[in-house]
Amino acid sequence: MSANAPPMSAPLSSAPDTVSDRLRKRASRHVKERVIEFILFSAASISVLTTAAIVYILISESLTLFEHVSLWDFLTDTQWTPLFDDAHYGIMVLLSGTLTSSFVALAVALPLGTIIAIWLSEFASFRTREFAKPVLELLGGVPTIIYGYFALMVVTPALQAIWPDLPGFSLLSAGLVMGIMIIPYVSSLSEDAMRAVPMSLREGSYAMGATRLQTALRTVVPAATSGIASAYILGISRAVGETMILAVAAGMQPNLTFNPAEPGATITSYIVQVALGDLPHGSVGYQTIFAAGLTLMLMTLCFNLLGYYLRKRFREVY
Amino acid sequence: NQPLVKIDGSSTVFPITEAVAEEFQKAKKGSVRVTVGISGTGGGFKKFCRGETDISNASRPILDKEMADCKAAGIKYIELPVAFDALTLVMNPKNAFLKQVTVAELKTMWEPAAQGKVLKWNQINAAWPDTGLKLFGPGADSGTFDYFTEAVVGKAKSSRGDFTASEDDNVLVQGVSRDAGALGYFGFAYYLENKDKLKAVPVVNPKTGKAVEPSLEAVISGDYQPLSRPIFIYVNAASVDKPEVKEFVEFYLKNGAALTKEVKYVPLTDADYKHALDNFSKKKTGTAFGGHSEVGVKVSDLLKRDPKE
Amino acid sequence: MNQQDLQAIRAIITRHKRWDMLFGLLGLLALMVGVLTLTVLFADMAIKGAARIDYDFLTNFPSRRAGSAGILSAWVGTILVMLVTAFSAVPLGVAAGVYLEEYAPKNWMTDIIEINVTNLAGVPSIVYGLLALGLFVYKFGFGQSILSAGLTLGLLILPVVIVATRESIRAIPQMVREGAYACGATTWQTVRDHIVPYSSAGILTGVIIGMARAIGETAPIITIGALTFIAFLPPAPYTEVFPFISFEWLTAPFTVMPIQMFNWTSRPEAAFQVNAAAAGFLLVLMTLCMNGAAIWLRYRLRRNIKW
Amino acid sequence: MTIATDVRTQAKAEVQNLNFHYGAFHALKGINMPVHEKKVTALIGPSGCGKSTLLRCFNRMHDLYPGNRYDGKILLHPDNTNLLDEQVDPIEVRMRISMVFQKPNPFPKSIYENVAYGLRVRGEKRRSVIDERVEQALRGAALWDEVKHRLNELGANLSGGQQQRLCIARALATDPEIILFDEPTSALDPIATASIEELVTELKDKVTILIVTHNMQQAARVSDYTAYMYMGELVEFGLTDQIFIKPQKKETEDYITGRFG
Amino acid sequence: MTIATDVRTQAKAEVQNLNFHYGAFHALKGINMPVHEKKVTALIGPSGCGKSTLLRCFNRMHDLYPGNRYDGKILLHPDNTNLLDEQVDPIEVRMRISMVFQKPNPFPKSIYENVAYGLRVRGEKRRSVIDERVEQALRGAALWDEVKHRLNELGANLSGGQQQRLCIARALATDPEIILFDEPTSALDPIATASIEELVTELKDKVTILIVTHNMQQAARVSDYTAYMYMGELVEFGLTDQIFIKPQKKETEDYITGRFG
Ligand SMILES: Nc1ncnc2c1ncn2[C@@H]1O[C@H](COP(=O)(O)OP(=O)(O)OP(=O)(O)O)[C@@H](O)[C@H]1O
Ligand SMILES: Nc1ncnc2c1ncn2[C@@H]1O[C@H](COP(=O)(O)OP(=O)(O)OP(=O)(O)O)[C@@H](O)[C@H]1O
Ligand SMILES: [Mg+2]
Ligand SMILES: [Mg+2]
Ligand SMILES: O=P([O-])([O-])[O-]
Repeated sequence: MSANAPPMSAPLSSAPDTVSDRLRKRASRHVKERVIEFILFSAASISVLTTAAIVYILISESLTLFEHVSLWDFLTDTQWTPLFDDAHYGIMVLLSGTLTSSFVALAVALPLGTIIAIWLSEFASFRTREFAKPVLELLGGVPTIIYGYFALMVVTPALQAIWPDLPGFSLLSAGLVMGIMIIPYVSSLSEDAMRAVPMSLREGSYAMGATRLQTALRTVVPAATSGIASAYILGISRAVGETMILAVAAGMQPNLTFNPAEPGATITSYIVQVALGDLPHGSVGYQTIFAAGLTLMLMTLCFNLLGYYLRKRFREVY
Repeated sequence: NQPLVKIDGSSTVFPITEAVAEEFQKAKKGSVRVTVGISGTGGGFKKFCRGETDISNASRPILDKEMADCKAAGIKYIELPVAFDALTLVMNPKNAFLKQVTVAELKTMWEPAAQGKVLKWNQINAAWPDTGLKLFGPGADSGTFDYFTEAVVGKAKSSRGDFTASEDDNVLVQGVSRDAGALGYFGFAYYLENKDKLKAVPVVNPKTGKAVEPSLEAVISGDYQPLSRPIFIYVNAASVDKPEVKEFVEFYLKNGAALTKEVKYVPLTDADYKHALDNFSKKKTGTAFGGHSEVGVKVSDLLKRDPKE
Repeated sequence: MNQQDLQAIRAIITRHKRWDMLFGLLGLLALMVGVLTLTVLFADMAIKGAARIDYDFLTNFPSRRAGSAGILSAWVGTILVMLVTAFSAVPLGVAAGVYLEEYAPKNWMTDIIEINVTNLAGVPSIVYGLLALGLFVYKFGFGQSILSAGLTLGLLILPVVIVATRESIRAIPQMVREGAYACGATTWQTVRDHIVPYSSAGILTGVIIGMARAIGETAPIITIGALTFIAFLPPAPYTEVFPFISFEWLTAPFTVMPIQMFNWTSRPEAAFQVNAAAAGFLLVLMTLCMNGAAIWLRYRLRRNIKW
Repeated sequence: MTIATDVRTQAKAEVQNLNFHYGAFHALKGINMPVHEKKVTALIGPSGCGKSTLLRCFNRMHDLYPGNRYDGKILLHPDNTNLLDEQVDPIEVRMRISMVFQKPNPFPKSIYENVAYGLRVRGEKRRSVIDERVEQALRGAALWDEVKHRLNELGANLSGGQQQRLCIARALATDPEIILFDEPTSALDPIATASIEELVTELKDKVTILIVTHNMQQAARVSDYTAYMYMGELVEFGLTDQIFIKPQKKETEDYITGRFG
Repeated sequence: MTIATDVRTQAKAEVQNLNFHYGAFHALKGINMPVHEKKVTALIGPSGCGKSTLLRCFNRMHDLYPGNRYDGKILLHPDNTNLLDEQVDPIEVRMRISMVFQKPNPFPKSIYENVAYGLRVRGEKRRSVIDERVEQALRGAALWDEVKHRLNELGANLSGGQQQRLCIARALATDPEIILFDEPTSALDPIATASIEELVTELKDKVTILIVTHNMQQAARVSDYTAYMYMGELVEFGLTDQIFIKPQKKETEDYITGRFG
């Protein structure tokens, strides 16, 4: 605006927004805006730095381990006894425990979570939903150590009553409890995704004479696929990363097995075991927890990238 | 700024040191603060040798590597035995056949070669039945595990891997009490508290050939061998110049007997405590061991040895 | 439509409605699995631990005697750690969320940040423990302090806060934004005067839910090596003399509720198990209250904002 | 409302003394009007007057939301079923009366599956029957030639006008007795609008049509009968030509000549 | 477009050869037209023809979204600033040109703060100045008497028509040179619509007004000049009376007489 522009109106001459004044402000305003944007950007970058730091720490500590242990052994050995005199470093053993317990947990959490999500979003009344959802979310808020003892003291004996051969520690009972803990992660997110399906699609389906279940299964669920997939991925991440329940109830026995009725050790329970224990920092045994952590991180990273890809690929087209 | 005594290390020694810390802080009316961490004997020494802590709890003597670390950092230490820990072998109360066990039998059960092979009781002793053997023990990263393997298999950390390992001894109690074919080991205190759920297995003393059940008396008299061991605190010699640390250690050794019993560990003899106090006031630095643990030593002998750094 | 067709249609409808009924029951059943577990869990702890909860339990330090042991240092520690967690995660998370929603251009950089945030939300908490051990405890030399623990949990809930911030910002109608810009506001003025105030309810809810999760975390705290007997309180945050405010407590040793509980559960005496149940009960009660507060806030504040 | 009585004999449906409440809000007030068989009836009136509300009574769409209350009757001939009767299953009503919405809302499925949806919902499984009915419906919606080679593509990939015709095909596929249109062209561009209007005119040979529009020109172009509503009441009903050329009420005239609204 | 040149001297703003692209979509094609000072100019045309797009060029609203491209000029007189120039700060443009949206969008703040917002953004802190300007703006928007005793209530508690007048007050408070209205009454009931129309007519004594409407009757009632747009092009511009009585182009006539659209 040129400097000789007429004042806009009488009372304005006292106001700060005369033309030249505005121009002056503009320069400083832009500096301020830039600085603020930079600060906010830095905050956003912290999340990237965190990942970088995690990866750096895990890799650098693991690298020292791999000076002693060949990567081949790490991947193929069928025993995991890094702290023993006769040390073996077969991550497969921990991986099998992790996968088996996660499988049990997901076999509980995914179907139940999905059914609950459909029920809450399509069948329950508004009041029921508003009440049931937070109550369910509490399941995810209970400290997991409490679940661990619940699995050991309540669930295992209950299972043994039905099935006397079940050992006192098993991936099964830890997995079952873990599954219940994960339900709200699956159901809440899936329900959100289903809620987000526009009412117009539902109306379209009902207008064709569909029942609730038909509308839910034929229209709402397919339309919410990508959201449901994210919920599943988060559920999987939680299952793979869960620690205390397994440390308490699964038996901490490095055991290359895919049988849930056996005791087993998982990557996470191994890490917390060592962290609780007696190992000198910097020892080979100590570095194994970072290698185990790295394996875990890579696993969850794969799941999350898969989830990201799925979301991009199947982004809801309403 | 309130004076602070920093202690870290063994989970085995923790209950005793905790009790002492509690009483000491009460006696000092809160003018001194004491922290007692649990990061295991090894973790404790790591911090100790970096000068981060004043006192380290240890359920085994300091090892060569740790001695070298301390030396490199210029840390001198006073080694003080404070109590006994009796590793107790336990079985399910339903187990009727197991009357005693020898070290050789234990070795057959626990040695690495047994992994995946020795799965029935009768594979160890033909007199025992053909039922499944389920083993329970502390995690492979604990001092208790180290000592047990050394005493039984003959080499520290040498063990089969297919047993249920837990850092949490209550988890082991649960395991053994639920499985008729179970055998496990852990600290004496856990056995005393769970006598209703578990039975102790008498262990044959290799020197006398007699089966001995774990008890206060048997440990103090030295009959319960080889599974009883002394446990220690290591005091940073430089920290002794701090009055609160000096006072704390003296308090520890003077009240050790009563407090140890209260937390269900086995105390040393009064003479041994006196001797330890004496060593402390003379600032005898170094270890009476050669950088490795020994099975079956007497505390009174230890205290007489000339410590080396 | 003739009668015959009508009959056929009615038959189909009856058949389909049966499935509807069945699924209705199935859903209720599934929900009950969750709700009943929660009830049993809670009741179990309440029955075991309730007798132990009294004034002394809250004001005593831990002790080797189960009967006189209390959780004073634990709950004070928990509150202080949560303070650090909140003060680290909230500004960072909100700033990051605002950046991603209101500033970020669509390019590979923001794509990376975006993937990264979702990924971080799925990283197991124990891995955060490993990070904190390497970074805060050793690299930065914070030791096993309130600061280390608070920052660890802060990082842990950072993705939760970011996601909550973004969600509630997205719920602000575009027309409010356009209204502000049309008044001549800059991006920052729009953010400061509108975006943040209007999304604060959602952000707060997210923060509380994140904190409710952090408050019960055991594994990462154990991993940084903070399993400790503490029978004293950290230094007070204020001083008699200038500048009246002290940050010494940040570097103080500490214990927190789940750690105290974990410590007790691994004791031989049965009486400690009762203490553990009591502490667990209080801990769940705390998370319950936080979740309850979140729900209430969500409800209350949502009602106050009308678009 | 003399006309209404005159033509009762040819009526496909008849609204009798209909009142409707959204919770406490009285949205429709004593509506009486016929819907003539195989004719197009247009509902016009200013925004918020209750056009959509009335339309959605015909397929009990309001049942989906809590707190809504019907009062009165909508009789469907020839069997004289009262659509609003609590005894009558809304699903049955919706199977007999199809609807096309304001914004095209194809399901996120293939074109084929979109049209087949109603048949599948009815439990039809025979592929040949479905194939035939899908083609028939798409032809009826004047879409067949444009999509016959891409039946497996997503419905959302079509243009707005094509999507709306897809929705019409979907509604046609189940041979409804009445089709309801709620401002079917208001989200479309003029060209697409013209094609839909043409389609509606063609469809009335086969099916009874009720259409809501805010565009008076549109009403004039496509409908045979027009109902003018205002504030939840039916002000005037009659032959479209008559309503547009010499409305009987002052309000109707004001609205149609643009003096108001 | 002879009229455009004739009146250039009285023009407050002038659109010169304006093209606008939403990414790859060419939404405005070579628009030329004046905006007369202290007059109401209406933009009419069928849905999707680019009315809103053109209006939003005047306050650079499109800058908020990525991928949009301006081409050509909008000159603002008397200083001849090209609003679309990259050198010109969009914030400066928006400080000179206010906008009122289709759906009333008061901020979820008090009535007072809603009106004061523009001043606060400009850094005004003096309470007395703000008080005075808020009252003046609310009077200008014919809302003062209704709200003077409840200035601290939430803006959202007002009725739809009041809310829209509040948004007008917000736009007025900063003494803009032009006010843009984008279908300001399409979300309102007839009574509120009438009051807004009246207000627009009054406001033109003080400020230049550009208004988009889909309602031709409204355009006829409130505007002095009318621009008829179709498919991104300006078909005809002229005095409203002239456009409505004898449009020069066949398309315009078809649209206005309802034969199309
Ligand atoms: N779900 C609802 N709850 C309460 N009131 C409603 C609801 N839906 C509509 N209304 C009200 O009912 C009245 C009639 O609404 P309806 O949607 O039928 O109007 P319409 O004539 O279709 O208008 P338009 O041309 O804007 O679509 C309006 O005043 C509206 O505010
Ligand atoms: N963000 C966008 N991206 C791409 N195309 C757009 C966008 N916004 C609008 N369009 C397209 O630009 C054209 C003009 O849109 P505009 O909103 O200006 O129409 P309008 O005349 O205001 O119509 P209406 O009366 O429906 O508001 C339309 O074809 C529309 O589809
Ligand atoms: Mg409508
Ligand atoms: Mg528009
Ligand atoms: O903690 P430990 O006593 O097993 O070293």
